[in-house]
Amino acid sequence: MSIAAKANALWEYANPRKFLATSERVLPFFWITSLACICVGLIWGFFFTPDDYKQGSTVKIIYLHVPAALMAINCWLMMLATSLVWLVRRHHVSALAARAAAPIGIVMTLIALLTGAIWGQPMWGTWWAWDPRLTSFLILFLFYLGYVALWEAIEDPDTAADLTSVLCLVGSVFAILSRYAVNFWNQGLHQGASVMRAAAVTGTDTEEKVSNIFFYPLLVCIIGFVLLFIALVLYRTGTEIRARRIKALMARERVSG
Amino acid sequence: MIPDLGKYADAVLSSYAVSIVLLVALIAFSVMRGRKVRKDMEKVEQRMSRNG
Amino acid sequence: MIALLLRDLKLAFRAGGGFGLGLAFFLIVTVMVPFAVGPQSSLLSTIAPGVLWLGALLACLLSLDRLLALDWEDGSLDLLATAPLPLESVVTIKALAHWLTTGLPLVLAAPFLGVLLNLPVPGFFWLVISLLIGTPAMSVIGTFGAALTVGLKRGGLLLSLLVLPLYVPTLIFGAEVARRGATEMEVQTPLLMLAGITAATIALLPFASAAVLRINLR
Amino acid sequence: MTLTVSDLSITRGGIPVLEGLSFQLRPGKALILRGPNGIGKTTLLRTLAGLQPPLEGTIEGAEDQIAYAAHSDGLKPTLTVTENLTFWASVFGTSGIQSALDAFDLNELADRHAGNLSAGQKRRLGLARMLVTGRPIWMLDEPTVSLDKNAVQMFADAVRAHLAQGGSALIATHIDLGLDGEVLDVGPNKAKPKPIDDFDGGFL
Repeated sequence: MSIAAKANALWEYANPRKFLATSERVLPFFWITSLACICVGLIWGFFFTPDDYKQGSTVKIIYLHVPAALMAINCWLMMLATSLVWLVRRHHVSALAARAAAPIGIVMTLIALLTGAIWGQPMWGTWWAWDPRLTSFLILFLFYLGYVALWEAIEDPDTAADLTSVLCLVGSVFAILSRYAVNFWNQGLHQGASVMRAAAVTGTDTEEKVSNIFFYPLLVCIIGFVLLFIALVLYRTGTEIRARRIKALMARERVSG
Repeated sequence: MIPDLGKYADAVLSSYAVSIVLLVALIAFSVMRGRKVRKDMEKVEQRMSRNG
Repeated sequence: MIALLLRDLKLAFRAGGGFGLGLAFFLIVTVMVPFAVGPQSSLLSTIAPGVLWLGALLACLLSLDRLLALDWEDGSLDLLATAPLPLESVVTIKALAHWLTTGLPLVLAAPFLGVLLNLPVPGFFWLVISLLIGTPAMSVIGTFGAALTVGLKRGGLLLSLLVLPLYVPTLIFGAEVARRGATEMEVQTPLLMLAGITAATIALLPFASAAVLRINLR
Repeated sequence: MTLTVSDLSITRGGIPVLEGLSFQLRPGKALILRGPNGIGKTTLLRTLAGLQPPLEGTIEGAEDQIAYAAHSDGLKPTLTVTENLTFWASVFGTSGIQSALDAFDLNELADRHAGNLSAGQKRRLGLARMLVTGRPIWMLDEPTVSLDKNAVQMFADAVRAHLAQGGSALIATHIDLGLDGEVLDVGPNKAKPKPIDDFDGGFL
């Protein structure tokens, strides 16, 4: 199959019926693998990794903190992408996927913030510090809240999809601006995002690395969170599609009845 | 069973508890709403097909 | 276009137009601060730039829900949208009128309120400059929020929830300029960032506001 | 300028409400829209005015020709009659509100605040606003609501004067105004729902 044909085939899933049928088929796989990965990763990390010489046993928190933080940001990126698809191609499934993803993003942001605070208490000696990274996540959390509130407030589903999509675009720009602003405003305590850095993986960066022994279970956890995110988005998008169909059917009943 | 977490046991255990509770709540809430909406849709569809 | 601006200004200044409400709110918030944190002048002078910036921001926010809602209710927006005037200009003019009736008075009042809060002498100049540069961005961003929520019955609270996160960069850089100015530190970097954000929002955001307004008028 | 609508379908809140609508509106004529509440008369007017996109079909001759008035009259109570009219005249780039003041007998009220006018006077001002836009096609949505018998007569006269000058009007109303033109009963053009097992149709 040529690339163009493949791309065309991808758009087929914008058909709600096809989306529902396909997601129903693949969902069990995602549920099972995601839960398996998270269980394996967390048990491995919790029971079978040593304590860090500096952070002690609190290092075990990264198996939750880092994947949740990654998903919190990637969830917003996914919403941005699906919002663009909705604005350009008018596929309802795309807009509904963005709506379905937002609460997942809220929970992920909340996990990242809470585990961060719990970790910060013994490490920095305070529950909360106005560190740029923490502050950015707090701002991201506010953006999520506004986005969800706007969806809830508007009755007409197409108008809601349009307005939230524009808000998502504008919000993304301002979220990035806020990130820079916050960085400038306070240089911060938080260590750099060392996990994904090549130096950390190869172990050459001795200063801020997450060494291999912690990295592999963390990787399993990240994969698990990604799979869980996919499963939740597919499942919740299905729910949104059905809710939207109920609304359309009821409206039609009113018009004809 | 539980490894020695030293003086940070509270921090580690509470962050695991908080995260797992939040994740389970998210999944449970999603599934509950999903089931309900699915049932509602079937009801509405049946009513529509009966009434033409 | 000038006609629209003049009409909005006239409406604001006539009875019931709401001009001065933001100013009064700014005054009251500033007066309440010492009651909340205590009257020590050293503490007050430290927090003065931030408090004044926050007060100005909230006063700005207060008047946003009237920005488009009145024209929406009486159907003026429908006729404006079918007029030869592009909707992008309409929202820009609306933002300008909001700035002239709310933002500019706040800028002019800020130094007097600075006296109440013991703002250090070198801070006055930079407070006015930072507000002068920052408040237009607040009006433009606020217009976007007002356009988003214009058709909603309980839009007021939602409007704040949507607009406040968008105010974060402006607040951070603006208050930073005022704070650094008050302590006689270098202000160039945050000032440039503040000016950049204001310029970019004025140039780009009206397109988003107009698009959103069109969707809401459907 | 003739407004030609062919095979128009329109939606409200994503649901098709009217289908296969075709008509013409010639200069000097009025077209009265009639039909039960909620059938989509307002949606039709808004679509013709270009405020929302049609689902299917074409609209010709509407571009920059239409002055649309919703249920509300778009007047600012704290501005005077003259100020209200001058504003709309300059927004639409027309000059001189004197003819509008003359046409609707508003000269004596010119300096009164719009908020102090009676309902009938307000309605006349609302129509004068239509006139200063300089647009030939008026679209009026339930313009006689809250008007007494006399005021309705005055309103009908005003529209008649507009028609006599080569303008046209599309009016959604329930009462007979005795205008020169046709009545379009939109009831028969009501959209029929698509079969419900057509999943995507339910999304449109």
